Amino acid sequence: MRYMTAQSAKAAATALAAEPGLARVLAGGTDLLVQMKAGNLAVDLVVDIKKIPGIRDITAEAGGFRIGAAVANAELREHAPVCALWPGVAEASCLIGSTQIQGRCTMAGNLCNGSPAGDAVPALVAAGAMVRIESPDGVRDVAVEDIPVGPGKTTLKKGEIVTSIFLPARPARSADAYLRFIPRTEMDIAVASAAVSLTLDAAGKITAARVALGAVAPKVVLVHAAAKAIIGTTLDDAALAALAKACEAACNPIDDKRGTIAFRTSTAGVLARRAAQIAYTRGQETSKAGGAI
Amino acid sequence: MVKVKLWGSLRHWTDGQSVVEVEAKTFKDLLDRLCETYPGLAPQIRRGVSMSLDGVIYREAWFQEIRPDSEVVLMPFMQGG
Amino acid sequence: MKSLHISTTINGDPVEFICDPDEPLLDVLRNRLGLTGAKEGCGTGDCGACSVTLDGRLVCACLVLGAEAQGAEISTIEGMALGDHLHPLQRAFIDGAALQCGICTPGILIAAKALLEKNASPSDEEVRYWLAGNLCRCTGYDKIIAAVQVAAAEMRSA
Amino acid sequence: MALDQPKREFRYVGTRPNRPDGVDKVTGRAQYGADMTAPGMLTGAILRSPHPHAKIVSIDTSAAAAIPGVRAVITGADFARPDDNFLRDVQENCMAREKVLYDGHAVAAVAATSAAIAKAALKAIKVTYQALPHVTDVDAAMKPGAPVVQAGRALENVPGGMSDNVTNACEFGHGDLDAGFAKADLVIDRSFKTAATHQGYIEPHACLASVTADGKADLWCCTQGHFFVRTLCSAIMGMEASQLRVTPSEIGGGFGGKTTVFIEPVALALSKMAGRPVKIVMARDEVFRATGPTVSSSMDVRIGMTKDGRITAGEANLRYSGGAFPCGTVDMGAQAAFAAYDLAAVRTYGWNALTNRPKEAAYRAPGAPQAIYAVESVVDELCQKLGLDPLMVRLKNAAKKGTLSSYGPTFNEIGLEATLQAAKAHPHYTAPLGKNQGRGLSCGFWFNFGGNTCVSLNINTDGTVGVTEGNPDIGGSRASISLMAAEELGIPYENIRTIVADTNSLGFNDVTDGSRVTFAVGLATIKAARDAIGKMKARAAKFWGIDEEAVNWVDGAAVPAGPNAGKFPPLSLAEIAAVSPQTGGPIAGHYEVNVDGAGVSFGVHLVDVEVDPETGFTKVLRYTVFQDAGKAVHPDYVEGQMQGGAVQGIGWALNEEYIYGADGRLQNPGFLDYRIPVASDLPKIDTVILEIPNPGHPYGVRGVGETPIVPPLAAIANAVSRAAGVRLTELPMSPPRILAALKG
Repeated sequence: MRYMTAQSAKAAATALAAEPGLARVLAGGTDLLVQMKAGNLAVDLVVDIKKIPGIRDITAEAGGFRIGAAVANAELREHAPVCALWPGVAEASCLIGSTQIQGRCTMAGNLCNGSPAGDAVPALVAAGAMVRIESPDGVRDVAVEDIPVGPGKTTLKKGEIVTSIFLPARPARSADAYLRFIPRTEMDIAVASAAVSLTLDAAGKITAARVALGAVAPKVVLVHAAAKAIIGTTLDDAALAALAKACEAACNPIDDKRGTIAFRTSTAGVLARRAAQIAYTRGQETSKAGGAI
Repeated sequence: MVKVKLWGSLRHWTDGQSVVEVEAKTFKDLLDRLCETYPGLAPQIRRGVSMSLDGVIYREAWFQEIRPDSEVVLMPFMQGG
Repeated sequence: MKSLHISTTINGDPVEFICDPDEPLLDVLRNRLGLTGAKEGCGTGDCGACSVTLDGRLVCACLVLGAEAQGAEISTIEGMALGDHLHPLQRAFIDGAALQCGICTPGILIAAKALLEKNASPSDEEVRYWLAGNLCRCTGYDKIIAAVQVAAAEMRSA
Repeated sequence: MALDQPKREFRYVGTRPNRPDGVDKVTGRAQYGADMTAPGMLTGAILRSPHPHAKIVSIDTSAAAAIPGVRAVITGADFARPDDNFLRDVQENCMAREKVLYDGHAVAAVAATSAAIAKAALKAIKVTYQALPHVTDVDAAMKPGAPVVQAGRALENVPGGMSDNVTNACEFGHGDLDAGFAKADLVIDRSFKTAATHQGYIEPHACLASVTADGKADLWCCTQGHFFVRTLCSAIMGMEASQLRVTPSEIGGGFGGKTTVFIEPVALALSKMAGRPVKIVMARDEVFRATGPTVSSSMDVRIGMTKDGRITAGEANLRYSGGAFPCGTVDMGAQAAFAAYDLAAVRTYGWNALTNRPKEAAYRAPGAPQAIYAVESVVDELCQKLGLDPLMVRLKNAAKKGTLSSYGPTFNEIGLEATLQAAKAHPHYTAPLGKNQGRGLSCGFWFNFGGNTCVSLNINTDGTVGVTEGNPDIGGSRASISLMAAEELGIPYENIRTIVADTNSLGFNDVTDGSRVTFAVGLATIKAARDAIGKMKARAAKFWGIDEEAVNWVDGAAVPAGPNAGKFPPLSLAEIAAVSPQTGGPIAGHYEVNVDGAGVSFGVHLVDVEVDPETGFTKVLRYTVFQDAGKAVHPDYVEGQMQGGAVQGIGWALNEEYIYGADGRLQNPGFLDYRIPVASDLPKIDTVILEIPNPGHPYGVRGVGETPIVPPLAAIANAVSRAAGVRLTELPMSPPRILAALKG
């Protein structure tokens, strides 16, 4: 195996594209090193992107924030404006692994890992986040939900690297929330998860919503029917029940050591309901506080 | 004579008796007499048995004296973690 | 596999070493530098016994490549006491019997120190969540949480 | 053994001084198994079977041996086959011969100049397997026609006509069951299952072996018992015990799992072949796949009770599997199952069946947690259905002095009633509960042992004392032993240093197990101190020119026994020690004994939980442990045992399990999916120590280490069942299982 430190995104992408063997990007390394240790990956080239200028920065952009691909989640958690604007994304990112893992892991890595159970991904999908991808050919922006394909698989092509994730601006009275189910209180992979992002009008009616589920299908799913079930409502009991039902219907999970099909399906509905309530309350609070930041 | 209480699965080799009487002054005597009188008990005794003597468990103490009125109970050899 | 030559700083001391490109920092510390205070309990970031700080961030040394130490500042348990003067956390752990076998102790001390540097007055719950990545199988965590609080109080009043 | 009235007034025992190994352990200086190195050391690595059950057709190691840097390659054929069944099982578990018996079973090993080369060499070993049908479930293994793991291993106590996998059977109890059940107003008959769990010590097994050309060997390893390691390794390697010196490292947890060998004979064999020191350190997945989990179990329990809460009869059928090798743990479970009760009619039957799982290793009170979980669950359900207070029912039926125990003997002084009374009086028992919350209670029991023990106590000329003992310190025992020496000698704790010596320095010491160390090593230390005191008194007598009998030992000094003995100022230990060269030479005390008289120990645990009715998630809200310690020598470490044991039990109850796929492979060999409790899962674990002296120890000490893991399984199960409104009968009570039960 060779290890290289890239000084620019272009250099990283070029090296990755040129490598005839198996090449991997190293950002936080919290998945990559585990897989290497397990002998699952015989990697020929590791490209460390952390030295690329700007890739560890969080920058304000068009009312939203651009999060560099190598920003560790612990750094994200300490960035108050991001946490205020997208609390659900922040809380999802902060759930990945332990404090030690937080010091290294990145949202971009969580996404590129391709796991349907990655905590950051449902929240990013619900947020409508955009991913910036660079390759020797140039730069393109893609919606987060278009990156994962299935377990361990993404639409990223050889020589393409994610350089940042963009969290957009949002209207007043908007908020998001993320919940996952794990058997312990920490240190587990999500058995099921749900992210809800929504916007309220002055009367407390939901005017826009996005609902995404994790660990209940081969990839994170954006559940349009679930959003539809709550848009136009004040999140009353009927809306919540319809939301849970729509989420259950969108599940296509597996039975494995972490959970059963029945458990995952039922829990996804419960979590979506609870996340929606949290997001709704947050939306009302931002309204009281005088709108979004 | 000492009355020795056996655990259930040993009854198979003592004609169904759960209490047997042997002449023994020590733990070693007891084991020897049991093996002689009930040869079917020998494999278990070779693997190891403990003896409860008036409520105190002895694991290997051959020379432990037994009084005729003592409560003597045979138990499997104790192991722990 | 071509070895790499790395220059780094460990516990304030300049250190140079060679390592394989795929060699975890933990192996470098333990096998090449004789710093065996960081322990390998799992090698996969699940137990926290190899906790060190890298440029001030708490990390698992098993999930960092030795190569990444180039130009970085690393702190390990061996650097926690100043000479024969134990850190308040170290003293609190001894005084409060916060260890039994002690294999998780170096990692927990490093993690707790990182916590108290960020939050001088954590609640018990905050300590428990911060340390969730540091497995201890002996103590049931009770005396560990108490010892961290004792040290925190002492450090606040210092 | 003379049973003196235990001492009850103490000066040092019962205080909480700092442990002697504390600074080493908080500064990273303490050396554990993997921290040892030797000049010219090679790295050993082990190839493990991916099959749960297969015939080894051939092993071709030639390609591996040809790799530059590879210095030794061995397989099962490199070990002589021991005649003794027990030894043969230990050896075959370290390295397979004709068959592999579980996923992870070792088949070959290499020693190489680097870890990377060793890894490459393992890949180059070609093993041809012929897969065989496998069985991992205990009930399936007991069915006629099940795949046979090993044939011909049944003991003489197994009735004919059972599956070849059944290796032993046992029966305990007394009284007329039918008559007892006939007297009951309610009889409940339930079946239970418990998963195999792992001890989960954070330190993987590690050892460093050095065999020289003249046949001498040194072995450094993390173990609970280096003398037993020497016994096993010297027998397996065909060495004389005197030629093999075993030195224990600091040990990073064991809980029973480090009472045998896994890698030590392999390292010795590799070192012998390579002519260089060889270190083997297990990876975490190897620890899970190839070292000791507990038995898995399937159990039926039937108990009858009258309307006023008297238990009229109890019966249990226990089916345990200790993995691929015969295992007697079910004997212990069958004896312990009903130990907390005073019963007129009780019967327990036990069976052990072979399965394609790793060989069981002891884990804190082996066999007891499972059986007592089942019994205590049924008792709780009877209380619920009869509308009775579960604590009052336990008190009403509690075993006490004079009770004919369920396993045969009549109890002496035991602390169960006092422990239950303490629980009853505690505010926890009457604290209000909220919605979806439940309170669980369970009793627990363990026998505790003594065993072979040898201690030396050296009086230094400066008046300090070195205690040399032979049991690895797994949770602060060096501090407790120093305290007992201080108490007996009458000198400060700080003047004593206790060390754990290698196998050449002392006579045989049994393993650190059976909650024996503070009890047995403490007893031997007290007696060794008395031996030294006798010698110091003799020196004083000579100094004063009086009879030895006329000298007493008071507060760390020799004093004349009375006015008739003469009028001399006291001679302190330091004063006697200072002139010891002039008065006859060094002074040391010794004691060697196979200790009996360990007092049994009872505990009662109380727990409150809240169950999320929508997800089945259980949160432990409050936990209190009540336990009889006889005498708490160092209360911090007694509390630590109680808290640590309780939390291991909580893990067992809620989330820990060995999960096997249909392919017979272990699916969760790591801390990610083998879920031991993390700090944020838990509330504070409160402890109440009772001290009902054990007449078998000079200070009344009882072992405390094992009992605390026994009650949590049922305590949590009872709390969850009450919170959820549905009885859970399978461990772990993972959220999917609870949710499924809630949904009926």
